[in-house]
Amino acid sequence: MVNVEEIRDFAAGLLERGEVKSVLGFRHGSASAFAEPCTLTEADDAASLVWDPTCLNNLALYLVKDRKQQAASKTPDTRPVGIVAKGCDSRAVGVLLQENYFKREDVVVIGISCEGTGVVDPKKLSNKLKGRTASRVTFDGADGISVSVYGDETETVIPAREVLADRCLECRAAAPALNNVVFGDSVEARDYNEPFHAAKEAENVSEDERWATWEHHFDRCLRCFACRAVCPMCYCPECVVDSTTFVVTLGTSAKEKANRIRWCERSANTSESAVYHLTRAIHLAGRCIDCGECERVCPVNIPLRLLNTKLEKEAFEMFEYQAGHDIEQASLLSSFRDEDPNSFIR
Amino acid sequence: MTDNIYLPKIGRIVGIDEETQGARAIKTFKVEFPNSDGFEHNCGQCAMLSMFGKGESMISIASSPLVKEYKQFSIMKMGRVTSAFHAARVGDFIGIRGPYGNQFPLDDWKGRDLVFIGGGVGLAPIWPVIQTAVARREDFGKITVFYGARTSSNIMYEADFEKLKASVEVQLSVDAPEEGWPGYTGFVPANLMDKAPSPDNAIAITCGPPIMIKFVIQNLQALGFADEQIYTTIENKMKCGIGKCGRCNVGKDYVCVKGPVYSWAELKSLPQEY
Amino acid sequence: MEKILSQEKLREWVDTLDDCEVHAPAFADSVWNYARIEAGADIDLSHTNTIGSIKTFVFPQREVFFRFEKKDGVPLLTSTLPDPIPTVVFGVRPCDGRGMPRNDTVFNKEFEDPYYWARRDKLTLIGLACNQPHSPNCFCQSVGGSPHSEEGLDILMTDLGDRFHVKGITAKGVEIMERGRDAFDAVSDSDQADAGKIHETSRSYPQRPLGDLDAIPEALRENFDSPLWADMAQHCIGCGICTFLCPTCHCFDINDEVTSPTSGEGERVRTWDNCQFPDFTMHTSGHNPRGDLGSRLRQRVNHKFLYFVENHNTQQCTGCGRCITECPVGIDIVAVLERVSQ
Amino acid sequence: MTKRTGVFVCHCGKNIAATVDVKKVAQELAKDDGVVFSEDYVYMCSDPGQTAVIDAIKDNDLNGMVISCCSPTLHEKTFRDASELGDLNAFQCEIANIREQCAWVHKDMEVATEKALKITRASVRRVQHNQALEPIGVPVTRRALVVGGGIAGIQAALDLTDAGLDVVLVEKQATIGGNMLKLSETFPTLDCSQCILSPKMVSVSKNPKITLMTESEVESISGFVGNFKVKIKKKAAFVDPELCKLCDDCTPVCPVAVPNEYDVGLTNRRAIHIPFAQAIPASFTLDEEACLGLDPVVCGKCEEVCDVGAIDYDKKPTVTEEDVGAIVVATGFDLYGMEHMGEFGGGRYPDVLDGLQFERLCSASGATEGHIMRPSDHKVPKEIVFIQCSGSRDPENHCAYCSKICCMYTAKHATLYKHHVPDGQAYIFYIDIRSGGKGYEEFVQRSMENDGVIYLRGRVSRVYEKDGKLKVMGVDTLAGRNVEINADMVVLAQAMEPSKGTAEIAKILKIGRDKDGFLAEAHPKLKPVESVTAGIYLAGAAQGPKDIPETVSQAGAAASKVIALLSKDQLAHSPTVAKVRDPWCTGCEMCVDACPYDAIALVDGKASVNEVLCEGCGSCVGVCVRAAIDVKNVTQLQIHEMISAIMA
Repeated sequence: MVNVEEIRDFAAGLLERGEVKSVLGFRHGSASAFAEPCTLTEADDAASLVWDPTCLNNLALYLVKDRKQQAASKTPDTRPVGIVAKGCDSRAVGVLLQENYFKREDVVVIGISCEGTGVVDPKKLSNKLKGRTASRVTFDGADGISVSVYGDETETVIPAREVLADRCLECRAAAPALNNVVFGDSVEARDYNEPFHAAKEAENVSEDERWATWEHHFDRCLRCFACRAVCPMCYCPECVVDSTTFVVTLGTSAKEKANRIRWCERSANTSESAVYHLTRAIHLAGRCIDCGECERVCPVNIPLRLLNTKLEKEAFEMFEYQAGHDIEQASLLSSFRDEDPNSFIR
Repeated sequence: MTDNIYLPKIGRIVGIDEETQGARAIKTFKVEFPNSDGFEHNCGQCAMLSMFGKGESMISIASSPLVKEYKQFSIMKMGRVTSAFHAARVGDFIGIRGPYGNQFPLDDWKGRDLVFIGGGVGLAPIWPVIQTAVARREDFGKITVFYGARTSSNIMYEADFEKLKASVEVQLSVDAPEEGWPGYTGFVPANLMDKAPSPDNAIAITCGPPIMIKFVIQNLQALGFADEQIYTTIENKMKCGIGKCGRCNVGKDYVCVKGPVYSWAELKSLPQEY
Repeated sequence: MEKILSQEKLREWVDTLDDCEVHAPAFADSVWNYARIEAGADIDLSHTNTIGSIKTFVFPQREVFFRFEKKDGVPLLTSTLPDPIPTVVFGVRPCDGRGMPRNDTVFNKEFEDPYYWARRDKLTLIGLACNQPHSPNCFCQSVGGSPHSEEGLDILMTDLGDRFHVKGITAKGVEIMERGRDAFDAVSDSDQADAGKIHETSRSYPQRPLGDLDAIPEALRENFDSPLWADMAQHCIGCGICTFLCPTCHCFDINDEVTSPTSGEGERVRTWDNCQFPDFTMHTSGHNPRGDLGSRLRQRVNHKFLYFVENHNTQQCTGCGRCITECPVGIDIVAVLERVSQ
Repeated sequence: MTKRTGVFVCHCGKNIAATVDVKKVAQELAKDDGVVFSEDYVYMCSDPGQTAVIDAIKDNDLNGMVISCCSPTLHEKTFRDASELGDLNAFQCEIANIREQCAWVHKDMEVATEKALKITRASVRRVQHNQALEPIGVPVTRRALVVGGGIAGIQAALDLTDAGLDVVLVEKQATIGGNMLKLSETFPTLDCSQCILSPKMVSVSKNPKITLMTESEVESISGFVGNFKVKIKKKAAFVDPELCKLCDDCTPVCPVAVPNEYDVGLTNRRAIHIPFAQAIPASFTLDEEACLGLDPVVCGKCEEVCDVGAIDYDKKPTVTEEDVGAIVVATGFDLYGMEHMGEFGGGRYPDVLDGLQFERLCSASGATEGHIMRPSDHKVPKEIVFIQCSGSRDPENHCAYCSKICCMYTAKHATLYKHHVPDGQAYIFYIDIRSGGKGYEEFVQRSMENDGVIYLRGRVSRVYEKDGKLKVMGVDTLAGRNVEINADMVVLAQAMEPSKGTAEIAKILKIGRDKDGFLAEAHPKLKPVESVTAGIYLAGAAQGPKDIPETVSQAGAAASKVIALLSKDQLAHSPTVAKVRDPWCTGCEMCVDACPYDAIALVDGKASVNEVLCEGCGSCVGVCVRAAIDVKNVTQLQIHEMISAIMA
């Protein structure tokens, strides 16, 4: 079992010794039972760190944010950053390292093994509680999640498999392979779903039905861009499909601005949103590490993870490629093998 | 039914003057309303100009309200819409909504001295005030126009300046030494200090690059101008022009409606978020 | 006008609105949202709050202002002002109802927005009082509302278990009730008492306090330049959830969308925009008055609790709590106001 | 700048005009924004057509033009040259292909016209965003590298020196000569292979302009067309060829015997050996792998007996770097492994041979001195079965392609067999006979008529040994019956496949291979000897199955391409190269990994393109998720414009 005190001590130690400028972790949120991200800079604050099944966020996002801030700063603070990372989160760090976003020594990975469980899916939990809100969610043994309900403080223990996020049910690396330290046991056998279970299920539907489903989802998209904003891999300074982010520097000419391509319009209609989501999915092929954040944050519950895991599955089945597993490996998109069947450079 | 405030009127470009060259060139466009559905405007007001297919941009109206036949706009090539304007030819059609925003309280300034301080394309928003003041020359005391450009070839409205000299004091400057340049060499705020206009019963109106405005205001204060005697216009990104789209606010004010003209006294009371 | 409507007669009333578009909450994709009710379909009013607010009925995410094309070289503009059939929305929670007059203010002001009003004039809002808060993030009472506020609604329904207490508030609301008069029963004293009791109970649930509402503007003014903002926005990801779901956020963008690049035909389109997006205030030059997440969080909070108060003497927030519940990283406008007020 | 675009629509006689309403295309485009001139003409590429283009550029002050005609591979250069003559930058001219991509593939005129319009319109939109570009000048090294010392490499090297160029000829084996050296006679003339090859090999050895490096391999390459730097690794030269007197005192004392590759394993040789009597270079060589350890304590016998002291066990491999301007790759072929042909007893029965082994049996220099006998018992085979297409034309189990030469060499084998064993009977199982070539068909006919070779059209299902015979179970599809032959010997016409080293060299040189592993030509028709990398050319069977005359022709062609390339002082490199948009680049290095030409490197954390190395292939554009890299004149903006023009 993960002892949260050990995490706190470790984080406090890092900060005390000045080995990191900050530690990214989870603390109790003010709004509900769900934990929220925090950035600790003082050893004394480490006591606020928590570890429970509501530690959903992939904090690697904040490594990206820090890197962007330091790049923009006149006096960058380049000391390493500590990050509390689940198995999936550590793979995100791995991809960022593969893509040279920072160096290994810039980050101290405080790995946490999800052991036999994982984190809850707020939507599944909400369905379970018939729309009511949970006020407390904790681990209960190896395969249980204990939940208290808002307005009715009795505790219920729910089998983990019923409320765990799909990605956790399909997880193959519950313990972070990339780490400076790991808390919790590395549990090999996890008797939940096979990898890519949800994606395979979705494939079993006829093409027409699949199209109808996605048309329905793209039509509902609000284009709030939370899926992109929360994704640690979506660190591009300018998103190719969207006009809400773009790079204008003093050197950007009027011509460049005038010629800026609008691959998709601002209108949140089916076709424009399809372009947005499909382009994003393609750009994440071989990069997505299935932290499921895009799907989790979607306010209208578009099952975005399916798009990404589908491509992750293809990458795995066709090229045995797993993003973020080997930081020395060339990215999927940029590597080719001599025995690849199609002529590559013609 | 109410007027559709988002539906532009159709304007026609009847004249294009190339004011300055370069990457951020400035052109002045004279625009007529072929459907005789034009509008009246006041000094300092803006209009939302459209290039259909490219979008809209808020541009200050650079002609005097006394000129009824056309409206004049001086546009720097900056982005998508302005580039489209720069590619336009005489006879092309554009869209216009407006006029928007408040105005310079010219009527309140009767009998006072006027000091205009402009730099670069920042001359355009105060140009209608200068033109109107000159047209009503007897209403005002001494009128001085300070204007600075990077080089003499970057001076806007060059021909008009010649006419202006007949009735007002014109102080032109260029940033760097140039052979044969008869005027001041150096930055506008320095020229202002050099000539030191009197603050007594005077109003100073300035517009230009933000850094220039900052030093002009410092220097005006040093010359003894009170905050209420200093006027400027500000800009922010605008989409609707009518105080709804939510982006151009400085504090509680939407610049498109409450601005763009502010006295320094008013502007100081707003958050520094522009 | 006050009436009683038994649960089973709800359908009968709805059926009298066959010349209207009827919308009501529906649970789909694990979330409550408004959906068009086809004739004869049942309405489920057991909802918590919907994920999207009723602003979409008057301020859709995409609105075409006009189409443009070239005719003999001259631009020809065709306005696309909507002319909708009357629309009735059931199950509007009072917080959302209170959002509507605030939006009315914005789209009125100096310039009347014809697109907004074309829809607004045809819209009837039937509220449903909250018998209890739906989430720990409800704070309608802290911003001057209540679980049974009538503000902005045309009709307020109160769920009495087996029946609804239905109150016509505006003439428009009364007219809608009149159309279904056969479905309604008269209100008895005990019905009144039951409704009163439910309203009282619903008010008694604890809600997150905002302290002295009147003191907040001053606190915000004082803290304009505070480093708190950057700190509070430290984990903000700059997405659009808080504003897109908000019943009172109304910022928008206007763009030309070319449908035929060769002929230059296209549409001028209004879409929702969002003060949390980086380009929202960015000048063409690249200068951005609100270039960082801290200043953008400050803008959102100030707009609701300072500027709107200064301009219109009321908050532009109705305490629905969506922005708190749905924020992916736990940014909590109540906690923000608490910290600023300290 | 105001766009002044010209459009020229070509009829191509009736090639385009029969399917596309060319007049309408020209008229419609005249209405498009920025198009100031739009006309059609019957043959745009003809002299009057080009003159019209040049005049139109000048008369209308065009700053961009689109020729709507055939494929750019055909006439892009023609019209870009015309463009220059009209004082319009060549890169402001684009081709819209309305012939191959439209007229030829459609029938319905209305539809085809609409499509031609869209294709042309897309090009117009593209060209309106084209930049004027100038070719990049690159200095050249007037020296060539030939990889592979078979007949292809030998021919290319000799042709190159004839033009006065210096050549480095690299051969993996101890001698040059390649597979041709193993052949007995050659079809259809039956002249002796060695007799025609040996003089060429000697020419190579005597040619002062050729630096011959045997037992050597290309280790790495850098640089670019005109300026390659090639590292060549040469195995340790344990026997000094300068000192070796070819006395053959060493081999008798060598205790190690290994199969002789020159005899395709039919004989053995020693660890120290001369590959072949007429080997070039003429020297003994020591097989490092077979030798007992290069350690005098263990063996050292050959060194002891070598009077001239030519043997030195302490020699180390050497790596030299050569500067060359162009490369010819001629790495040849191997036969598809016999071990794959289990059903024919390949690799199992000693008397089931492959074609090259049979060549050695027929060859006077072979193990049997030209007498055909069974390897197992040295008996003369009286019934012999040849199986064609063994491992070829069998996409399910083996190679999908036709190996092209087997029909001919099998006919030759059967003929030679009959010449050696007049009372024997030869059978040939075939699918069909492909004997295209001068005198080829006649040769096959002769084998049937004069030599009584029995051709059986059909497949062999199985070959197995029974009672000292090889039982061949086949089918004669013409007679419609099963055939059983009790053969003494079976010869499999094995498929040709690229030689073992081809994959490696392709990887090192970054030239592509096709699906079968053969080296990929840049264009199957128009650039058959060019590889996809500028400055690297292909010759011989490494590019695809071919016989000796074809190989020699291709080698000559490759040599003449090199000669043409290196005849200039400076090379013009296409300026349509990749360009990084700095603010967007995050330095993820994906483009660096993806670039097949090593043209991109990170400089200060941002990708930076070496324009001389860049071939403008766009691989980097494809992998850059940040859209931070573009190929000039094929920018994202232009692609977007083209798509929107087509979708409109």
